[in-house]
Amino acid sequence: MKGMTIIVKTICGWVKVLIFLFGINIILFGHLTPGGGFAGGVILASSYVLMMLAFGREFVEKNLPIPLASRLDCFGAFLFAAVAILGLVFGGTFFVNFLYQKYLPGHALHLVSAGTIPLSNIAIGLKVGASLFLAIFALSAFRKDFQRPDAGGDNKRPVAGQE
Amino acid sequence: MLYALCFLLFMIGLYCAVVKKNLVKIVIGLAIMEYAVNLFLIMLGYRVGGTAPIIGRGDIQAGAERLTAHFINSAVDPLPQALVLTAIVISLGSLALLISICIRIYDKYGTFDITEIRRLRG
Amino acid sequence: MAIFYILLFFMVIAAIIAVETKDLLGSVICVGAIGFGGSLMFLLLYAPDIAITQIVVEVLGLIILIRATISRDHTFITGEREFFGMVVSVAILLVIFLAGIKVFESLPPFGTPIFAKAPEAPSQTYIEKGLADTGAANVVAGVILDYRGYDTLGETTVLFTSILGATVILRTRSRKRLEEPDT
Amino acid sequence: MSRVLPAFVVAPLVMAFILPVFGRKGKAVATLLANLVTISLLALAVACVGKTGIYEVGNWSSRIGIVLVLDGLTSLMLLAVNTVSAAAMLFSVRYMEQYTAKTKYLSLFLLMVAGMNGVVISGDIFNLFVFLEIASIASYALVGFGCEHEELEASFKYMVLGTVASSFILLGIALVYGNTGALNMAYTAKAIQQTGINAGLAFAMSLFIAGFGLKAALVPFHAWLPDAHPSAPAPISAMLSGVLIKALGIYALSRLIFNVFGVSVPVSWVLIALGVLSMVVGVFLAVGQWDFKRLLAYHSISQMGYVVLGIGLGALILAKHGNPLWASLAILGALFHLVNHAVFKSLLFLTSGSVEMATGTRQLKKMGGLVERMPYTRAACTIASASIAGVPPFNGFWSKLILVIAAVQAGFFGLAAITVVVSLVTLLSFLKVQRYVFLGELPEELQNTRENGGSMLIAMFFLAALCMLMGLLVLVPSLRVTVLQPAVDVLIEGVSHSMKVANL
Repeated sequence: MKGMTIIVKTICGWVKVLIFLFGINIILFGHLTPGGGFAGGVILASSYVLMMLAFGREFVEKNLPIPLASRLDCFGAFLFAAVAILGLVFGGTFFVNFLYQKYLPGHALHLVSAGTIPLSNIAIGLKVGASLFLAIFALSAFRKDFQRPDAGGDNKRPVAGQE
Repeated sequence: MLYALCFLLFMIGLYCAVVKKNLVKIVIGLAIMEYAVNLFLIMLGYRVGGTAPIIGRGDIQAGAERLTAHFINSAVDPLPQALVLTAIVISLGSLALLISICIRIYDKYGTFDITEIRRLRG
Repeated sequence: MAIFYILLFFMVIAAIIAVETKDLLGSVICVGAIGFGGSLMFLLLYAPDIAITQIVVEVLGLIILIRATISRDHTFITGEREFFGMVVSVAILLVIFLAGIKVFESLPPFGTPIFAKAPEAPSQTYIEKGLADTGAANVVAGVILDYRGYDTLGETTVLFTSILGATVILRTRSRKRLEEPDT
Repeated sequence: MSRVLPAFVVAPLVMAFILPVFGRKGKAVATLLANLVTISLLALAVACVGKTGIYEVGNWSSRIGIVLVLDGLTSLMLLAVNTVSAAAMLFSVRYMEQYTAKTKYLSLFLLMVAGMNGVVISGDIFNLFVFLEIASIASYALVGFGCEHEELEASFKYMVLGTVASSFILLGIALVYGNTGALNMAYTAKAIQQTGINAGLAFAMSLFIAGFGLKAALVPFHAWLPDAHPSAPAPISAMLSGVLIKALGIYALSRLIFNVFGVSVPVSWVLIALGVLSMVVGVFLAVGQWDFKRLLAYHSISQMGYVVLGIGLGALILAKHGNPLWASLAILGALFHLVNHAVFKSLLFLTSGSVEMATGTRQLKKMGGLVERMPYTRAACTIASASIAGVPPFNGFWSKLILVIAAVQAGFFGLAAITVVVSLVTLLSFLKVQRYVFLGELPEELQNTRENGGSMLIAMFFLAALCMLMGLLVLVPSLRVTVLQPAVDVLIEGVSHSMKVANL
């Protein structure tokens, strides 16, 4: 897979940035407007998937941070659990919205409001973006072996992004 | 009637998952079932002439920190929407896992046809 | 109201084509049509959050599904099906369907949700107090991340689990001898 | 004590999020941490016995938020889940050295434990579904962990049927929500009490029976189990047969039937029919098997039949307003058999894994004479076989005896006779296992077989000791009153129990 033509590659290079920014926007304003961590995270992942489709797998393997994505996957999930546990530490109960109720009420309908909800959105966005990117990468990285179905199971190149 | 159509969609998915012999077709059937259930949940919360459960500037009474009666009496049910958001993500996750098992099976057997794959019998 | 019927008919027809066509790629594209019909429907049912999520998830889901079907050969299904088994299963499913249709008459009619009538339904509280309780203007965000945040922890975990599972299933070597070091 | 409830879910979850980062360099540390988590959860579960209470997540009242519930049934299930998971995790330390990607295995294992604990402690129908999905998806991936032909195929079959079951359950939840407007179990139960069972709720109930029946592999829905359970690595087979089908299938189903919908005569007859079918079909399919783990898997179906039969019998007596003493006895037998089965079936799967690892085969005909080579495994296997077949001093005998007494007292002599006959066939089948695996001639190829040491033996001894001692749970009155009787009472009290818990 060498990727597509130079026109597609150039346009994707620009569009990727726009999609990425849109994803961040969706995540940050998730508590005020439709959207949120999941939708935004999937959009973040799709900006990288676009790169993968346009430039081919080798480019992605070389230039994009695959091990970082698998770390981010774990880190995002951990961050969300940590927000919940912080509720236990500061608010006395698991999952309490301690920021909103005690420390930082913010103003309704402003970006800084709703306490831990934007934080959770960011954590979920990170986690979803990283993990879906990883999933699609793993699925397409398997492609080489996919073309010769009867090959044995032992002489294959390892899938990147794993240990 | 709308509910029945939605249930028809569910049954089409179930038919596809149970009867078809192709691995990808089975996965497609499962996906259709999940769409139908999600749609059904959202339809349960619909209100004729309603509004989305998202508070804008116009929905807060001027001066007082209270919501207008219009919003309270017309917002659709937010709970099924929260449930469906969860269900969509769950179905995306299981789709990814199913497809990776499919690809792996294709890699081993060279076919998606379930009748050629059957080594085990239940 | 008519628009809902049109969209649902469209989805049902797309589903029938997706199930019955012999071309796997065509069938995957029909699934995409169902998904986009569904997300339009979510939008009209005043669920913009779900519409956005559905549409982006749909795009990624289609990429995943197409990934499975493009294998240069074998996108067409060949071969006979067992006629008898099919008839029996269709008959069973038809019975379930006919039994199910009556069931929906017990629900409140479309457009009048249950929570408006049940005094103890949580949804009324979410709408009235959501902004004051959680500070989130998007009541759905308030529900998924505060009132029912524990569910969302579970949901994140499901995604984590399935992606971890997918990488485990797609790893290239699975067994080794005991003395051998890890690869 | 209900303050610690979230720990049952959060501790394994957080550890599962951290473990994949370790990679292969930190494998030993990761294994140690995972074992620490399962063992401390077991300690916590023991500490929770006899306590009750609720935990309101996020400080929201139970009407609008999610509650976690600790009652007799919950603490019994927590005890079963965490006992088996601690033993299986200990067993994995050495057994999983055969496979690659051990840290990912540990992470998936902990996710499965978290899912089951989450199902057991949840007091909210949709939350139960979410955690059921976590446990199921982790188990689909673990069944295919070996990535060989049979394993992938079994995993695919299991996952398709499991996803169909999940869709059924979700549709059932949607119908319940559409009829009652609530998701909390207590409020749902209250709303159902007020409206009565209408067509929608009856359909939801049948969807739940089909969905959870698929998860529990009761007989018309059992097609996936004999493939999936043998294909998984041995500790995972022990978890799947030992606790997963119970926590996800039988626990969830009986919680919904007894505490949310309320018992009714038709549902009880359906349960009894499912139970008898599973018992009989499972055991007769098992007799003809020559694959060690497959034989054990069919026996799981059969033994689950006992549990469902007992629960159905109790429900029938309650629904007909019969003598509550006999209903209580039937349910006591069922729940006790559930816990016993968790222990002896996971022990059997662990011994089969030990034998497979030492000999490299699962075919009974290729083995023989292992009594000299693997004396400890043999001892453990004999104890577990005696338990499952209902030989007197061991735990399986007592639970089967209680079930038979309950059936006779309630006037179902036919059911009592079937129970006894199935038990005899089980005994025959396990005599076959003893004869072909451990007695007889030692084949040439197996001359170099050696006993597996270390953690695997400790795990097997732990479960074998439990097999011998658990009869005391019914024989010693004080133990029975603190451990088993509260669980029985939860089901006997039915709908009023969930009202009482939520202070309605």
